[in-house]
Amino acid sequence: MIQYIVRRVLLAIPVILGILVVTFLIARAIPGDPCRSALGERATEAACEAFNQRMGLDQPVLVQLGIYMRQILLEGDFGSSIRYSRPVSLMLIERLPVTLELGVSALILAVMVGIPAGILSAVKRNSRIDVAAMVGSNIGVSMPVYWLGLMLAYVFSIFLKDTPFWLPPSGRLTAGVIAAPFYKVWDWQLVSGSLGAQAADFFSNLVLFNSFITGQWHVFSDGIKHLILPAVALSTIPLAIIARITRSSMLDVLGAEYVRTARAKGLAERAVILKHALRNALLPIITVVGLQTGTLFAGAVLTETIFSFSGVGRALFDAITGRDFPVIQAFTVVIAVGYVAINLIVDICYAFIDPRIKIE
Amino acid sequence: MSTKKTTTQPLLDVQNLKTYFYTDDGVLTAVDGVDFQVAPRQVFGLVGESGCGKSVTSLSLMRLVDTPGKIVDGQVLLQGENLLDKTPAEMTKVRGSQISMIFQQPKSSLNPVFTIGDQIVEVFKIHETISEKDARQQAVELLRRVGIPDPERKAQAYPHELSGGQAQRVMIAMALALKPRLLIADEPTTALDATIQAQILDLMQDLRDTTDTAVILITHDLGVIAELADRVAVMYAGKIVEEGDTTALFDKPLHPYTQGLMGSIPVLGDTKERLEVIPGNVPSLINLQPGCRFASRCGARVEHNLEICTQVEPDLIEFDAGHKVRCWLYQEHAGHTPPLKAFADKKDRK
Amino acid sequence: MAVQSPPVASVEQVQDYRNNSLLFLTFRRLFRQRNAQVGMLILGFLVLVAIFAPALAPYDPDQSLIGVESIDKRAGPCIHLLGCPADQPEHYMGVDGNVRDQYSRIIYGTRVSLFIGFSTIGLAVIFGTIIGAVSGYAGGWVDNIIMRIMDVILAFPSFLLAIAIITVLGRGLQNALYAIAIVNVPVFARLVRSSVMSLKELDFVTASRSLGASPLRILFIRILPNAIPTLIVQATLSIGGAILEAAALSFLGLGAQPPLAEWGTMLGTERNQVFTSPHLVFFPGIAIMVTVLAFNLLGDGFRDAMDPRLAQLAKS
Amino acid sequence: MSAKSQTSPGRSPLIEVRNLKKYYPVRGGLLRRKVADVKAVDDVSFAIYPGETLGLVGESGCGKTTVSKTMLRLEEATAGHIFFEGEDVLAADAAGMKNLRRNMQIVFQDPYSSLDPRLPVGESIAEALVVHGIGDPQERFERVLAVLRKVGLEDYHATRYPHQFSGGQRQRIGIARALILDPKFIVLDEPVSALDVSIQAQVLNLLSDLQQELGLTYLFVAHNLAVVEHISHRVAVMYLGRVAEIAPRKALFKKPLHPYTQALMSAVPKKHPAEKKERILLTGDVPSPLNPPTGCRFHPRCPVARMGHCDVEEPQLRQLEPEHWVACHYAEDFI
Amino acid sequence: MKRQKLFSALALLVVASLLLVACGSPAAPAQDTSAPADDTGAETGPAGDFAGDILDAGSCDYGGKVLSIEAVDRLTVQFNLCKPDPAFLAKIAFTPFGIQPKEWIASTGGTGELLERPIGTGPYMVSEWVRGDQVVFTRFDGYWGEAGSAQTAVLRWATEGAARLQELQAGTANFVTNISPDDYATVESDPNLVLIPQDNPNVFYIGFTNTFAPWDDVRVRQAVAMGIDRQRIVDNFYPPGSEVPHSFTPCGIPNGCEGEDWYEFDPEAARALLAEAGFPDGFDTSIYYRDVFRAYLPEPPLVAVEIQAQLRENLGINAQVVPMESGEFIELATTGALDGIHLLGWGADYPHITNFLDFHFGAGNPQLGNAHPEIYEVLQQASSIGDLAEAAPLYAQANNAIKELVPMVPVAHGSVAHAASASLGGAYYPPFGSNEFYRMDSGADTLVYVQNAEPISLYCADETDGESLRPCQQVVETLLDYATDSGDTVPELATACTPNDDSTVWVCTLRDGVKFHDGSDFDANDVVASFAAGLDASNPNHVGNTGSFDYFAYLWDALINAE
Repeated sequence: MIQYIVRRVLLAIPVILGILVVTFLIARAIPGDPCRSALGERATEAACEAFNQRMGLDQPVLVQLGIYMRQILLEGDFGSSIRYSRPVSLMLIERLPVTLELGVSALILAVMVGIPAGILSAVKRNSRIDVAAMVGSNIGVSMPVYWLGLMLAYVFSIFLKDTPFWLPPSGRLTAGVIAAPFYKVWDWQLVSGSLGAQAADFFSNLVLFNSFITGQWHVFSDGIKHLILPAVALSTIPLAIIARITRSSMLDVLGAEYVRTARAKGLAERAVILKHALRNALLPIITVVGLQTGTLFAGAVLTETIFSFSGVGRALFDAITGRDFPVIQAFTVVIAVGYVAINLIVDICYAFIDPRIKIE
Repeated sequence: MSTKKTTTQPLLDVQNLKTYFYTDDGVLTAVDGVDFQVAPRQVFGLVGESGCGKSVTSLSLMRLVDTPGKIVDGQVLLQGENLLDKTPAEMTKVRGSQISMIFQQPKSSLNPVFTIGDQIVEVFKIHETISEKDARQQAVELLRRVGIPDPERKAQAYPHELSGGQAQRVMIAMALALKPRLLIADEPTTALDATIQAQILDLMQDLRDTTDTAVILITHDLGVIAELADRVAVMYAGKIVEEGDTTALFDKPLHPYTQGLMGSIPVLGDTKERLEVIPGNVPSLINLQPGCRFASRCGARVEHNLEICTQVEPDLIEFDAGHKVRCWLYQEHAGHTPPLKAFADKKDRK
Repeated sequence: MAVQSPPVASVEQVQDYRNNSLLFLTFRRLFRQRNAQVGMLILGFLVLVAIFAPALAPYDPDQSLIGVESIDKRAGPCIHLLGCPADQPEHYMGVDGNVRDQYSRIIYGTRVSLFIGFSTIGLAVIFGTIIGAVSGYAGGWVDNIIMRIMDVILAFPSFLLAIAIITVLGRGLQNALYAIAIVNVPVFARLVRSSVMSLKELDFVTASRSLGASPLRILFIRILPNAIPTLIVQATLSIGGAILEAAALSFLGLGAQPPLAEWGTMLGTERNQVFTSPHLVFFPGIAIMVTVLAFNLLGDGFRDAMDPRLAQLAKS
Repeated sequence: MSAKSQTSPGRSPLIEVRNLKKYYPVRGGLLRRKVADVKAVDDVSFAIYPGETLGLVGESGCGKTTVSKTMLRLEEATAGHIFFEGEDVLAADAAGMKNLRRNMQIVFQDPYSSLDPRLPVGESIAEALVVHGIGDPQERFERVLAVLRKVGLEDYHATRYPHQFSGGQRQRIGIARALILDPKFIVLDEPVSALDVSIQAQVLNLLSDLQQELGLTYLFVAHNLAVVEHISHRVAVMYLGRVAEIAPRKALFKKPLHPYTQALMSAVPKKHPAEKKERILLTGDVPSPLNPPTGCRFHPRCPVARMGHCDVEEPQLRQLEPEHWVACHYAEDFI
Repeated sequence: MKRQKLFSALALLVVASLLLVACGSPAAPAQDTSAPADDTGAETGPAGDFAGDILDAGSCDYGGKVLSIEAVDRLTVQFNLCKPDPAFLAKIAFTPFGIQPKEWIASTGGTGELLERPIGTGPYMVSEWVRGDQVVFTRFDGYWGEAGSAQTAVLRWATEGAARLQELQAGTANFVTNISPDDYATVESDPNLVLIPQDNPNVFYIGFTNTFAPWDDVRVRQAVAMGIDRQRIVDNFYPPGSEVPHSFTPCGIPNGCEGEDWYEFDPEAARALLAEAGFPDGFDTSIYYRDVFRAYLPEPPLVAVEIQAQLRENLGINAQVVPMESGEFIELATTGALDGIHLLGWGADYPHITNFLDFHFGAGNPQLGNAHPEIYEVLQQASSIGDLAEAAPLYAQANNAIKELVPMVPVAHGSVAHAASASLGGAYYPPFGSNEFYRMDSGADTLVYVQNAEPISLYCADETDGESLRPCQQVVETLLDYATDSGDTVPELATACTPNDDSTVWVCTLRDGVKFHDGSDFDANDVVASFAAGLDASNPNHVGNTGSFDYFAYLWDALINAE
């Protein structure tokens, strides 16, 4: 088991290096002078020279790649945004928590609804429930996220205006609603700029988490209200896909011989499904859940744009339209590495669910 | 071999069982009116080639037929109670405690994500109020009984860590855990290697002699029947074509199909230049022709020029005491005397 | 090959020959699938719409109606049958901000979307097949290197990678097509590779080898054609995804550029108007959804039709 | 002992296998390095004479299928020689191999996966002719029809697809494909084990007929002793990658000299309920070829094994009776 | 080896955090205004002790307008100009020339906290900038003037006009900027909302860079001028009150529309000209624009497509529409790097014609390609004439030359309106600059203001976009301010600025007793330091966000000590 996990982790390393190489190549491939695209068109010759030297642009490509990797891997230095003249790492501390909350709630929604729907569908195969669920999920995967977002915003903020169902169409919190960071509430003394302070900032930027642990309930409920529409929009595609894979995986497993054995033992149908079948069906499901985090990241770009959420997706989009290359590069690396990490976790989960993995 | 006469009420009485599969291409009559009785403690063999409906029959008894299959008619009386009338909840109480089942592929019949100990313990837990500890102890005891070496440790093993033979022993242990009245063994040795098959057959023989459980033994291998069964029914294309005590049937096979089957199998130590052959193929069970289902492949029909075979389906009639056959050769019908000679020719085979 | 001129072939036998190929049977099953029926119906409809767009569209999709009709920009749908006053010009889906007939633009958009779907996945299938076949058949270090590269590409959420590629290539429909094709290549490469690797072990391929057939012959004549069904399934499903991705890129302004009647662009340029002129957002979204749905249903249908398990179920 | 001595004087074998080994690397550890070998076939030698059928029998995992695949170079051998009419198959170059393949063919176990599902069977059969550039389309088609008739099928079957045939018919097609190049030698790899008994008989009879008619030489690989006994002239029994016993059919089945062969034969179920049968029950399972037992590979399960000898010294094949070879230290006890 | 690196990285981290702590401490907004006043002794002593700073260009050779800025005494600043500037007062009222404490500027080195947390003398101070979400202001209780009514003011942003309106309708905002033309009717018909028109002179134009073919041919440019139906664009894409330009400068600006009227729409004549120039069948080109709502161009994509359609229909010119990111577009457009036509506009910074003509058609601006001496020579001559009537004939001449040479095509003078909830007391919008939060009363503790986009940075000396200038204006004050209803200037940090006879020397008297948000006192040296950081390229604090300090460079003609 340990060996399996270590091996999985080791296997992820070349992929992460590959990600760095790809982002490096993309940055190199962007037409134009790298200095000017990093420092802006009006950068002076001297500034460019200094920049080139610092980035090692006067050296062979391989050396440059090495420098780039060293900066990210060893120094955690992602460079600075051109547009905002701020370190990208600072932007990550601000932006990532927003996307995390959005993504995690969407994922929870997708899993909590998708898996039961899929199970129900598989168990009641060809029933009306099944047909409805599958038609629904087919429509779900075919729907443009941003369109759904716009429609939801229209329905819940305009159509249902003046009803209890009204939901805000944009923003993370209502204007003026600000949560005091937990470390201020608890009066922690943090050395500003230190790793601890950065971590504290990161966690206090998780609006729901921060307001929950400090009991700022008006902020919490406001945050939830603002989160509902984007999370629902974002969860649609993963939900539909999870429901479908759950159904087909359950159908596979329900046809398996050990399920027949379980039934032959006299196990009640509910136990057959929830204990014997589901545990086995879970393998493809968690794979898909892992893969769907990619959809979530991508969907976040669109959803955050629609709902004026200041997460990484929105920032990435702004950076792309603004050709803010250090931000594009850094955010892409972070998202891709996060994606790899999630799929690594999925792989490791396998080992806990499926005993056959251990002897691999 | 002790032939137990079924004078008392049978343990299991199957009447006119029909299980059809509703496929895209039409209705497949997998089991089409099967009747048989199993006495207590009896080993009842059900033999036939693949697709003849023997496995579907066994699943029908357990009411475990999957869609698109459906039991459309008949009765399955277990000690007089019709299982087909029970609610699904009642049926789960019967399964595992009164009737249990083992399958052809022992390794894939065990759930890969639970230890075998857990899977046996589960049987106790479903049907009895029993402490975890007692159940575990009993499970280990069962494993020892079916010949698993070092059962305490093996109880912690996962199915993939077992060999096929061991897995089948586990399946047997699980099936016998609650001392059911009836065990359905669906091709229990087919997937196993020869030497392992011998071990399992030996185990089953031992169990037959030491428990009160009746067995329905489903197989395509006449040798397995010869080893274990008290009584045997031969199935062809969804119907029982011949049924009798095992010795009687092996001594004196009546149906041309049974005769052909026996002649087509090479027998160890009994070499002959050519094997007897049943020409043609098993008919499709969708869109069946009228008449006897074996008619198209039946040499005797040609030999005796029986036209009725292709028009009317014969009934299963008792030819000898306890020896039934479904064939026009043995039945009287309009203007025809059954050519008994056909069977007399084969009488001496052994 | 020999049987192309069978001396014994009667008309019925030739019929028999054609009507019983696996492909034919698959299609027959496909036509019986409810999903596939709906999918094909919609797709057929969309193809007809795309072909006959000029005949179906009442207006030039790019023509501004300013000065042609007296109508406000972003005017809502007006259908005379549904009670819209007869003196107002009829626009089934209203007009957009540039006073163009949205119905006509949606109709012409069908062409764009179908083209996007087929061309991107076409490219991805071609390159993915070549890469996957080489990788799967060669095995060893070649396979290893190719698959590690594919792993890295797959390590990026595909839409983000597409965006990143566009930042290199620049905006525009054509570049968006390339980007989507590139991110789809690994999907097909992996699929073909695994098909090749499993088919390679099948007896009929071994039989070919035992006859002394050359590796290339085995790859191209024995293995790849048998990988086609899974490819078709994946390609059909991917087309839906590609259309969706392309529309999303256009929505963000990275794909198709005005005045091209592309649904994502239409949605993107008018998305601010969702609260005031919802029809401008509603209809393009529906159009995208229906098109993607058609491909997804068809893909599902293909998969079920080719699923050996279901085929077996029908047999025994 | 040299394998050469297993050939009978006076007859020259059509095909001879000498000291054949096939090891599969086992990778493990973090770096997937090779850590061990699965010795699927470990020093196997035998000969097959023209016109005869050699039965190769054993339980799953004993290496019998690997032997057959290696003989046709569908798998590359790790070591050893295979002589076909004196030419070393394993040393042949591409052109030489292509030539050899005309004379060596194979029929597979699974009739469902052995035909390209996309092609009408006529094309599948004709492929061999195309590959070897024999004839024009018309000629080829006629040869296909001829060979179809030979295996008991009709002309019109040529234009049908595999899925339209039953298992027995497909196996006939598989045989037709093997026959179309007029080979001298055919490997039959479990050709009937996937078939129903009534169909099995048809195919076995067909194989016998073809052998007589065409003078074919067979290697018949199977796990079913009765079938092997029925069709073979001589029989080799394999256990864990090695030949345990090899002898003419009658000798072997009348008086098996290896305890494993004896157990295998006694494991066959009765043919009649009344038959009394004393069964030699082997304990335990077949060990893994990854880590075979020391000495005689059979010794942990062997009823006559003597510790200190059998678990140390590996027995070699010895000829105890004419043409009856056995690899057991105590085989004399059974004579 | 690896360990060493790790250690050095850690050490760096620690040092960096210590530094940050050290620098960061004064950043904490010092709420108590009773901080000891003698923390900067030099400034608080009697006038005689005051050491006045000076920003001195040395000579006027560098081409700019400013010769020197001098702190004469604690409350007097003197501006010495190289040439008379009739717009001087209007210029120093402009937000980029806001005053921050000298010590604060020096301590930040022109970067870091300065960009996030400006310290001014204004009625509100920045309490937190939640990136991507909002800027929160707290009332500055030590403000010298009339304090705002809301304790907290929140600035948010939404790119979509509809989304902004939505916030207002939902009651989550008190004031929103830039109503979409389509929404005027909605706002007017809603009793809970009021429309707040802004009377800001502006112009939207189609620009050509005449260094690229075929725009180097004046006939092509004239053809476009005649081939675009401007009336149609204004009618369909602009809100009521917008006008088709008579000339580049709106008529509301004195001397703005002297001279001839612009070309009539005449597609046939246009095609003839185009044919004459060698393009009977048109040609291929691109239309570059940025998708940013501006008063002069409320719906850029629609207008871009409309122009595309008109070019195709009226002239046979096949143009590709290319939307660009705002910053990139401005950069490429203003440096004259765009080969096609670009859609850009101009809103008046201050009510003077030079703000329109000199900026665009001056000799040094590369945006429209090579400048035309026929235009800029006249403009130079006019710009030093203080008297309006005297300058009028020159501006007529300039406008006629512009019409003749068509460096660009003026398309519209846009009307723009904002909206507020009806309950917002004192809702207004001045013609120049932004409205100030403290003048409006939401009736609650919080005032929420929604604008188009997020500020880029809050150091406005180095910013140009209105979205950054607006928050700056709440925090940092200038010497003068614009009136709430006209282009006139009113006293702010200076009680008066008086010129000498030839308007080359301006002496400003500063308001006494003004305190910065950090509690320090405002004096003349702060003025000099704030100007120096922006105007002097060699100043160590001349860094900012981009470092280009555009308004310093454009409004004062050039930066001192620029390379």
